[in-house]
Amino acid sequence: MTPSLDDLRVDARSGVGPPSVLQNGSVTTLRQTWILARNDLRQELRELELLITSVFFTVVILALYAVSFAEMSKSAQPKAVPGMLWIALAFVGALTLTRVFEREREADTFGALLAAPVNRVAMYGAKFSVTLAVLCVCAAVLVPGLLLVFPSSGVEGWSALEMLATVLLGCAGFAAVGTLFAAGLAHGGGKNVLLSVVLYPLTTPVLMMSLVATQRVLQAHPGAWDILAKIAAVDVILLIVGGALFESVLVGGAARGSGGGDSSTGAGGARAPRTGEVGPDMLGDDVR
Amino acid sequence: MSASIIPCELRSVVKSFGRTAVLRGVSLALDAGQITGLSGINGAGKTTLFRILAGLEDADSGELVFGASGEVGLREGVREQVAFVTHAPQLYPLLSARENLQLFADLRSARGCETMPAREALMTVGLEAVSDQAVRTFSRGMAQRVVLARAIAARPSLLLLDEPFTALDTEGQELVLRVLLEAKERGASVLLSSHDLARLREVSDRVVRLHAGRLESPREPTGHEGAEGVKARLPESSATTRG
Amino acid sequence: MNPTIPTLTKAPPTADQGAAPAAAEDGYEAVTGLDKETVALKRTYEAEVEAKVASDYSHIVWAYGILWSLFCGFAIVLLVRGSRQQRDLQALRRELERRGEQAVDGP
Amino acid sequence: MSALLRSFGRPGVLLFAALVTFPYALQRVFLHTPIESEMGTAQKIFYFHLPMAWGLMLFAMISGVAAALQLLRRSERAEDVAKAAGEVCALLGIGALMSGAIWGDATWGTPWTGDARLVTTALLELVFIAYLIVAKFGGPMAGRLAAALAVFGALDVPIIYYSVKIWKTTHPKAQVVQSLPPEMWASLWPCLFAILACSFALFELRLRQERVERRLDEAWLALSAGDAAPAEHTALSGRSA
Repeated sequence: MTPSLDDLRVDARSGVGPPSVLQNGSVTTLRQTWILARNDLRQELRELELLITSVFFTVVILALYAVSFAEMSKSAQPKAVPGMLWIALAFVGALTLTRVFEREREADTFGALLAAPVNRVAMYGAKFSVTLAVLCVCAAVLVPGLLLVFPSSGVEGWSALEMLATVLLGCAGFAAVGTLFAAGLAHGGGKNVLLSVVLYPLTTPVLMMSLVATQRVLQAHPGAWDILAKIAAVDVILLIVGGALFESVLVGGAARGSGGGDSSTGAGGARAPRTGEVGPDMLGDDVR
Repeated sequence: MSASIIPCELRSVVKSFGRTAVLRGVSLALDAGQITGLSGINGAGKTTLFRILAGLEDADSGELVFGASGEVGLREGVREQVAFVTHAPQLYPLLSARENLQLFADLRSARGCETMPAREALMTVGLEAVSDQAVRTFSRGMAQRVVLARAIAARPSLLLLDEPFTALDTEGQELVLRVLLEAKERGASVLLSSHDLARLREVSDRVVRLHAGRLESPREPTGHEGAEGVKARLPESSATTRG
Repeated sequence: MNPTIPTLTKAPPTADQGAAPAAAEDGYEAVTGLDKETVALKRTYEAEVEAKVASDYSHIVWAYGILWSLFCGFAIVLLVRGSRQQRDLQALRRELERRGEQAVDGP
Repeated sequence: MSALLRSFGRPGVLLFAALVTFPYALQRVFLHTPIESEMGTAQKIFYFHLPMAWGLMLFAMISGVAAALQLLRRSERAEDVAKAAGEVCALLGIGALMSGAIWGDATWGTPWTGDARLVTTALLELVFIAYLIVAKFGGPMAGRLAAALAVFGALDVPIIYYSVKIWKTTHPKAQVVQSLPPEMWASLWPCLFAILACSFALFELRLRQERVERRLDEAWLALSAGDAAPAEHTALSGRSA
């Protein structure tokens, strides 16, 4: 009637076993992350839609700043400009995150990826990297633009390298939180408005730290690297938690570990079946 | 390389959204070399059942058991061997057909899974001529073929087809049937849903009906169930399309 | 830090500053008491303290009032939700009874 | 009395305890605690303000941990706990912020300063208001999204505090709360107890409702299952009789 399981194994899974290094989970995850990120970049290069909209939005904000704060005194600039930078990046970030996942939602390609043998952490990592890349491009427009419009915001001799690190680390923290929630909202058909509701309260701490770091960098303050290291630590925490929760938020209970089955935690596995008789008395003394 | 995930079994899977029950304890065993037809009216929960099987959604309770070893849940090792074709083509519109396929092939090869080359898979579905065109220029039917090619390329042990005939012309429908038979001969298990009960009976080894969240056997027994019948009638008979 | 209550800008003079020069010249002892300036200063003090205490009390009343009305508000929300659940439960009971009758009557 | 208490259950007992402690706490605060020299009588607000702020942190932690369990262990019990704690958290946060603003108005003449504690509390409160919003409007995955939000919210507590502190160093301002003399601490404890007892009572009531809601959903679901399979009608109604 049916072929034996051994036959099947050969038939269905023809080919030789993979090189042992590929079975290493983290290498696989990294490779898949790269493949997914490359896929996003390839699409982006076709139309540049994401980049054009995000950069244009950035320029608009910059122009608004220039118009609104043209009269700003020189002494106020060092305090105000870092704030402008991070507020702009927070807005552009929300826009970018929405768009990055909108693209997956349009043809439900997100579903195809979830059904494919792709590590969820790789999906998280890829979207995170793409968002971070777009944000960095926007920052590359914003930072010189702001310094041009508000020339007194920094002292002579601030370090561009430190600035780069600040922008990178700050945006990374923002994207680490944002990717998780944007993915959740995109996959669950949630309303995009909620992204801003979620994102800003949660990312304010990291943005505040980045703001302080930016101030210090622009003032050539010696404590800049100190705070940058702390932002990096926070980024790592946010990334780990974001990656760990990604599967649970998107598809439900995460299947941890390999092999065997802890039936209480498996995806598509089981919680205890709901038993309980139907009837008012089943509500017991919980009803007041 | 992991062991085959077939037979696959759903054990009293329950799924509800709020107070709307969708699946009320669905148990279904999918055996090797077997095509299972899934019928049911709109909203009967077919798509939810597919989504649970493909790991896109989790059940409220119940188990998914894969393979002889009885692995519970849809881990990546299991997903390697599952291919899911939905009625909406899940393709990146900006990318070409080949790139779409290549993406998934790359993702699989990162895990060390064998995948049919994109060109070959596209040839199977008759799209090699347009393989470098962006998918957004394709018609629904062509896109559906690309999705089929993606499913073929994975050489899945469990092939899930949710309304695969949608938007396909006669030739395309025959193509689906060829894919089904090929998978069956390979020893894979196929779960197939369609509104077209007659066709479902024609191609499937058995048909189950999802009604009000439960699986039932179809009301009237059909004359042409069983592997022999399917083989005899395909693919020529599939040319008679309905609707 | 910037209190709204008027503050004394100069230190209050001590009582003997005003009283001392008037003493003992014509055999009369000056009444030791408070000169007008001191009294006025004292009154200002008292008024200030009173204003501060009154303002503090009104703030306390507001704060405590808001705190406990928040708790009460939440309790009311809970009550409303509880009664909604009760209604839901009644509906469930009625539905079960209806079905029970149907089952007795036969489908 | 004890029968009455038992009929109310634990929340009833807690509420009763809070009700008894409150007058005691009040008389301690107003009659047996010296008036703070710098801030005057208005400092009495502090005795209920601080417990609320602490309660906010406590329930944020409870909600965050429960939400993590909800996500990782797929526990429905944890989900209920996270939800109830999230609501109480938002409530306590509003209380702490409003009483803080009133206190600030009385002592500093301004309801809001950029003080680290204030900003921390305000941010945490925003997180949990966002939690309630997502739980309500989040669509089919609302529960899981909100849970992730709570996890990040709880995780953010130290980060928020730290970030606000370093942010503050660029705008330095005087310390607000000095170390308290022991008699003030002594008056603080009954207040803390009253507030926490009340919060836990409300939390538990909310938790029960959450569970009842779940059971009601299940009962309706089972009932609608009865529609599908006529054979089960009698069984269902038989049980209810």
